[in-house]
Amino acid sequence: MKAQQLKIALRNCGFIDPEEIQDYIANEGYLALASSLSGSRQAVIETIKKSGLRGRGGGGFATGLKWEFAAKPEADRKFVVCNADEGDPGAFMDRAVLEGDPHSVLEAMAICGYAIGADEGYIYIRAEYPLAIKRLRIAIAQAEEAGLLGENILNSGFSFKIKLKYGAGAFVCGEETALIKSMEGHRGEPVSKPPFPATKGYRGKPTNVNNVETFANVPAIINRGADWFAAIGTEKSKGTKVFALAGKVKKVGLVEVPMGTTLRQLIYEIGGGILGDKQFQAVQTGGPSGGCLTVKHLDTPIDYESLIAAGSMMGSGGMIVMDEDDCMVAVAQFYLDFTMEESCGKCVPCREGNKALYNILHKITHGEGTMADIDRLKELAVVIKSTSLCGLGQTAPNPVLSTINNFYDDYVQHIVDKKCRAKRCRALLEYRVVEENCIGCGACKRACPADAITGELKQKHFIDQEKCIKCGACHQKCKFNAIAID
Amino acid sequence: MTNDIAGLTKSDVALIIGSDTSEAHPVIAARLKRAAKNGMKLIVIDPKRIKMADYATIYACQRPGTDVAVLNGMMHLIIKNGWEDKEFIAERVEGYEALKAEVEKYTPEYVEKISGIPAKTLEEIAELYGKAPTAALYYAMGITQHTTGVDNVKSTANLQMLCGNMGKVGGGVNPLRGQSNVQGACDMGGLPVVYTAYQQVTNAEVKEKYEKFWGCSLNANNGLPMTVAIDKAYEGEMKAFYVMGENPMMSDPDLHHAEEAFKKLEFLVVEDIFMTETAKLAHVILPASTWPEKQGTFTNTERKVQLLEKAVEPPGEAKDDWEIHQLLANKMGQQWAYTCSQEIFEEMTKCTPSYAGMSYERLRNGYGLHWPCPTPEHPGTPVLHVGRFTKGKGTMFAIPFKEPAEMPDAEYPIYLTTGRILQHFHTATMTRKSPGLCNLAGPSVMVSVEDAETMGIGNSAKVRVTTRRGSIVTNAFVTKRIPKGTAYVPFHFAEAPANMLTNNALDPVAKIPEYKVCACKLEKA
Amino acid sequence: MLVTINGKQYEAEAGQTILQVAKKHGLYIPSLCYHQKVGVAGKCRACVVEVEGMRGLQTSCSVVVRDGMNVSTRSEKALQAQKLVVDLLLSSGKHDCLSCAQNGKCELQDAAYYLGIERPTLVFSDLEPHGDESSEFIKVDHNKCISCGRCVAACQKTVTNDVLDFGYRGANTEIVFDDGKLMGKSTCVQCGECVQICPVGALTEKKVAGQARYWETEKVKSVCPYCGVGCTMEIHVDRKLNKIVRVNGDENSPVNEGMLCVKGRFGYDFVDHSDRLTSPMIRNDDGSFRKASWDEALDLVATKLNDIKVKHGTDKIMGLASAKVTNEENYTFQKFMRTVIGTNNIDHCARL
Amino acid sequence: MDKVKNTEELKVLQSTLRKAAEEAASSKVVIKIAMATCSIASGSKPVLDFFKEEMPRQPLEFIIKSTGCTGLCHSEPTVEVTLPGKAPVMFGHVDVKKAAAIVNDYIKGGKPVEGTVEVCRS
Amino acid sequence: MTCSINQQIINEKIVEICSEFKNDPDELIAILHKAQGHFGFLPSEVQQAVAEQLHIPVSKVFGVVTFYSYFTMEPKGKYPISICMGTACYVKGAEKVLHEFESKLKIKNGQTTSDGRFSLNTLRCIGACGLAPVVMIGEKVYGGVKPEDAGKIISEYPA
Repeated sequence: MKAQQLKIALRNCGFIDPEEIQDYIANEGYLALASSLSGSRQAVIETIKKSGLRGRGGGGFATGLKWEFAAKPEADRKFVVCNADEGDPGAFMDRAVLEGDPHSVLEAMAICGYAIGADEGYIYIRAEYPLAIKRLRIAIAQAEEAGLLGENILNSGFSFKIKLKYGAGAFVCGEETALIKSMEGHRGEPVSKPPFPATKGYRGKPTNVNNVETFANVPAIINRGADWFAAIGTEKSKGTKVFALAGKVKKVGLVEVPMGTTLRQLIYEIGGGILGDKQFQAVQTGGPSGGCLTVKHLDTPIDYESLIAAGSMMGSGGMIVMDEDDCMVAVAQFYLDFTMEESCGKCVPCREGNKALYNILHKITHGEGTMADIDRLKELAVVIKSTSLCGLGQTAPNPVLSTINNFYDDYVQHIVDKKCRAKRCRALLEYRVVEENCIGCGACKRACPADAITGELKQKHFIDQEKCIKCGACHQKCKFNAIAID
Repeated sequence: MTNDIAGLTKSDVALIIGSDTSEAHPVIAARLKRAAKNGMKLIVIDPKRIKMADYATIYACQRPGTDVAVLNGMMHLIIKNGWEDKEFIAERVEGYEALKAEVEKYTPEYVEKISGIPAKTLEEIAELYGKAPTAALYYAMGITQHTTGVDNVKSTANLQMLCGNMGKVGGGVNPLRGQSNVQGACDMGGLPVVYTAYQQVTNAEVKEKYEKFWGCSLNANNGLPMTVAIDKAYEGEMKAFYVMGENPMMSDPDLHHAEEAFKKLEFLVVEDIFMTETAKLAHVILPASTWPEKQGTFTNTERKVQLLEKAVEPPGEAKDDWEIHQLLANKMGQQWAYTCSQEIFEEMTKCTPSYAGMSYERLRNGYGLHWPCPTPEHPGTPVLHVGRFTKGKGTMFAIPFKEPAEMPDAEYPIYLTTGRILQHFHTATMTRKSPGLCNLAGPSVMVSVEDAETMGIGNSAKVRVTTRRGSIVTNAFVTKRIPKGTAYVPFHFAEAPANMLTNNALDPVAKIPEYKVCACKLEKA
Repeated sequence: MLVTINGKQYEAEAGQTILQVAKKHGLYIPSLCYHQKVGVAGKCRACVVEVEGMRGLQTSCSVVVRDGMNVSTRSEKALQAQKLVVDLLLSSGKHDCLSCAQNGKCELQDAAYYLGIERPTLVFSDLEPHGDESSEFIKVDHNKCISCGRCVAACQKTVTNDVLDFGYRGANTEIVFDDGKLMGKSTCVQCGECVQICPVGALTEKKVAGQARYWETEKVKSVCPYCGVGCTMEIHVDRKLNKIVRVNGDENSPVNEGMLCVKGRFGYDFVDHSDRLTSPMIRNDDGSFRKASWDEALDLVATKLNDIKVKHGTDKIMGLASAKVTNEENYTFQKFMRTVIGTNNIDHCARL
Repeated sequence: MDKVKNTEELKVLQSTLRKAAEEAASSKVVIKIAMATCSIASGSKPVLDFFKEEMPRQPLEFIIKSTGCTGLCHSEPTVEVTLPGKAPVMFGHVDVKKAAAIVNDYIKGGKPVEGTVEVCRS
Repeated sequence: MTCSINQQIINEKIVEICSEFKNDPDELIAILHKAQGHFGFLPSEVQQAVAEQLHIPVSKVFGVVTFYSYFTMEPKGKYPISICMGTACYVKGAEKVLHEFESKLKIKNGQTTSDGRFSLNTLRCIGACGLAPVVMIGEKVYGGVKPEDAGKIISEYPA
């Protein structure tokens, strides 16, 4: 049977008008809040625990347990925080939910507030999402007007307010302690846990942080029951997961599938296969914290544990498909460039270690690597993972390790043969004149910024490899397919 | 200080009045700022918006010389609202009724008229201070260097007794003393009316004790304070001065007057480390050693005696001051035979009750001892007046507000106030021999943005500051921290000496000059 | 409670961290960001150890000991991690130990030595010189900075001057003064707390360059000669040259907790200034001064004072004691005035 | 919108709204245009404007809604049309020209238009 | 907008913005967003004014401004061009698109053209991966951009 999508978190996305609260209410909206308020706080937590919902932001921590931790301590103030600082390159699930169904998140936050004993909620959202911000603002105003947020909701005695806080472009703020720092107006530097936010979070008070997709699941779970939800998915990973399917796949898009669906089903059945029917090479999951999986992993069921066993991770749901034209060493370098830029700089292994990894990868993609560098990469990666302060550093080397494990030959080729099979590493390319095609028009010679091309008009031209800076200008200019890239 | 430095973070509220703490006492300032960051409430009252104000819960800008009015105003509100410590007043204090009657008329509105502090601000200050479980008060020369210096000091004590802030950790009246061993110099009897540990020279019993201890007969009359002695010298009545490690030709008020006085002396001996402005007038100069060149003790602002060890040899023939005193005494017929400072210390502890329990060994084995430390087992006394005042009951004084001796007028419309800056120390004898410190800060007059505009000057412009006594030209430092109508000149710089300008009007009791207020005019130079 | 470290049992107190217990018993664990004064930062990660029953490596500066805890600071895994972290710091900076003022007192050097790192093994591209010598007394070398954050914490939490913070991020993270100004142009008051607490040679005193190094100086305890706070200090002396090389605040002093101000820390140059008075001087009739022997000068003083005493009376002589000399010297001075001259005319500038 | 005072009121409101939506679906043409960031970036705004301008000219009762992301990034801009009593049909890569075809051929004529997209509903 | 903004105007605006957030230092990032929205960038004068108004060290403000990539201390071009460097865009050739913009505008990533019209920046995934590679100019998003489109896109923005 062909794999099917199953929409829980995305149940309303694309179907209702996000700027009309009536549309949401017509679709069971705020019923879950109403029914939660009529029961005990503990009952809500039990339901979430029983459902088996786990954090969709990447870590996969049991949501119900997290709520229970935050519910426990006595405090004059508590906070519910929605992490909408979606920063994984290649992931846009949260944006889609916030733009398409903002009320589901608001409702879930209120339910969480009730469960843990908080009456204030914050949504920490990327400033780069203006439309999501606009729709959230509208949704909050409408919910307040309808009395579904604010003072004494539905005459239950429970009050809950939600405010927005903006991120300002720091990936590390997806880490909950860094996010809290940022909410407090500081540099988004993580702090070591314990204490956990559940005991000491925003403004030093117990704080529960969940991401957008996690929250979006909550009203559905309350409405349809923990058992319904727990029946979906695998033994340890319940429910569905939203993925942003992107890269070299035919049907790029946002999909939601039951946990346990295989990568192959997702890429070929739902995604329609590889763009241009090229050869599948790799699929990257988990963003910069994840890894690149290969053909042999295609039948891996998508769940938290299986992905980790395969050397990657669930992450927040970015899924980038790569074909034969992608160089996996360069991809590793791309991710390291990202983590290097986005490291907060607080701890040494992440700040300097990822830069060291990047430097070695740079050497390799520029034909200056040695086989010893591969061992060095592995050694560094292991120490960075084991000594970094926060999740960002602890997972940053994953793209390197997974590409070394799964695409070892690519590394060897770059180092030993000084070649890049995918022709993505410019320094390893050789531009050569295809004599039989060259008519001696001189276009390439004029385009060459390094004066590396010689040849008289109407004569065959020649590229001096010593001088060539591999900019590709000649290749672009040539209208006769007379410049080949090796 | 009645309290110790380590305990100063233990207050709920701290009031700084008349102390530019971060400039003059930077390390205490650091601790107060830190405490303020960690939740202690800080109130700053000063004519200048000093750096400490940036860390304050409330800052109030007062007109110079109005401290009594401000403190009376606070007490007025505290009593009116019933925030005073009734139990403390009943058990430990006398003179409360008189104080209460005196402060009656210092309503916030009345105080606003005198001090310029808005009535509402004073109310906020009084409430914060009056309701605090424990509040400490810090002051420096901003309180004492007035013709009402004693009144000001007594008013601070009134306030602290009223609120029951005496004799407990985190409270106290805490004058921040300005020189490394100014406390010790006083403790050692470097004053005209007392022997060591404040034993009165006019007390026959004390005199007898010392005559026996030193084996000689002693003068039964009070001596003269410095400020008076200079006036007498000016009048030709004093004949000789022996000056050790001081530079009155920079630090005295109205320097023209002082110079005349010194020039009239028959004989002037100066014992110092540099050719100071005063040494230049001497008949004989005796070269002394300085701080790292000798062993000895300093007593700091919290009454803690600490030991200095010798680090380097003095230059040339320079000698330790005690050694010079001994040589001279012996030239004059004595048989002093100290071989080291430790022997002197041991002798001193025998006639000085508050130091009696101290020894070099004890000082070396820890970080000093707070006096009083009467016995070798006594741990020292970080906080004074616990349980009872040293003298029994604490006395409150009814103190009416008086204006400073010289007030601005049409001719001299600006308040002039003087003090220190961070990078230099006192008469700058030492700090101006440090090229680095000199590069960091030189002479200047701080003027308000408004007054600078009136004069049409900007930063670093030359400004002439003139009072009835003299005139200096220096660089303008235009700053928002100074209120309109006030100017501030640091007194460290011989080329623009603030004390050419200051008024030598004295407090009638303490004989302290009114360095903090006089009238001047500012002109573009 | 008892804690086992590297197979041996040690006494520990509740609330102590592994690092504190180790330090107390003289066991070395490389650690670069922790300082008793500014507390746990958890930044350098050089102090990682293995703890039985805990997954992965633990930072010993942050893990509080439990009774019976079994810690290994030198397991293969811990050592490998410690070594690589220190290697990263050595590799990513430019630590020219030979000319560094901190040589011999550098905590990075100590760690490298302990771990047997002879030279950095990782390649970071050539670092541009990146320093700041704009401050009067303090030299900043960003290439030696390991971003441990001690100076920042000290500036914000200890001396509370709020000048330093971290700017930028990732590998570009660096300490900044105010809004990225040069140190000398910033509101820095040059108290030097940052210099004293810097574990490496990133913040050093300009004046010590080329002078006797740490291990060559004798450390003498003293008290600051300036204001009345009485900060205790450690004077570093080059005995051979009879010269003060450096002054540090005494970290254990309850008065100043290691802090000093710009004067106390850097204003010692007057001591060996060429203008110091080195011999007694007597004024000539024309107002100039001539050098004299102690004998001659003191004879003159004794004669003059005696004469005036006899001619005008003891109370015509005034003595000025000093707030800048020791208790002992003030004592002998007032004793001199009272017993030898016979007057109570003694005062000093306490009021001035 | 008035304040919903209690759970009962919410439930009543819910069924009212649902009924209204069902009635509308059985009697009106419902047009949903995806208006998420990527839809807008692919050009959905002029398509929305076109429908808003064009539909009132038709002798039909209709509702136009803008929605969030349909997840069909590969086919944006997308437009979903539900004719009374019929299953919804999703059109992909809709530009103004194709929108005109949808109005003329599908909505008015009931004839299929090229370029529909399969949609998952749950 | 020029670099030299009158200090008084800055102070007034900052006082207004900060008081909107009750001078709460917790709201520093929101305040900086607003200030950048108003002034276009966050020069030293703005940071000083914010620090003063919130009673926090200016080093703290600077630390925050330089930490977050959204904040800039340099004025941006009239038409700020942002090239998405998210993974999806990267694998679909965003680097080449960037190079083409660089060579067409004769500036490097992070710079502004001398006439102040265009500035060029990369950013990390704007969540429009379905359209990769993506280029944003102001609020307008261009999807499926090929290197050869650069010239045409630039020409949409006249002087």
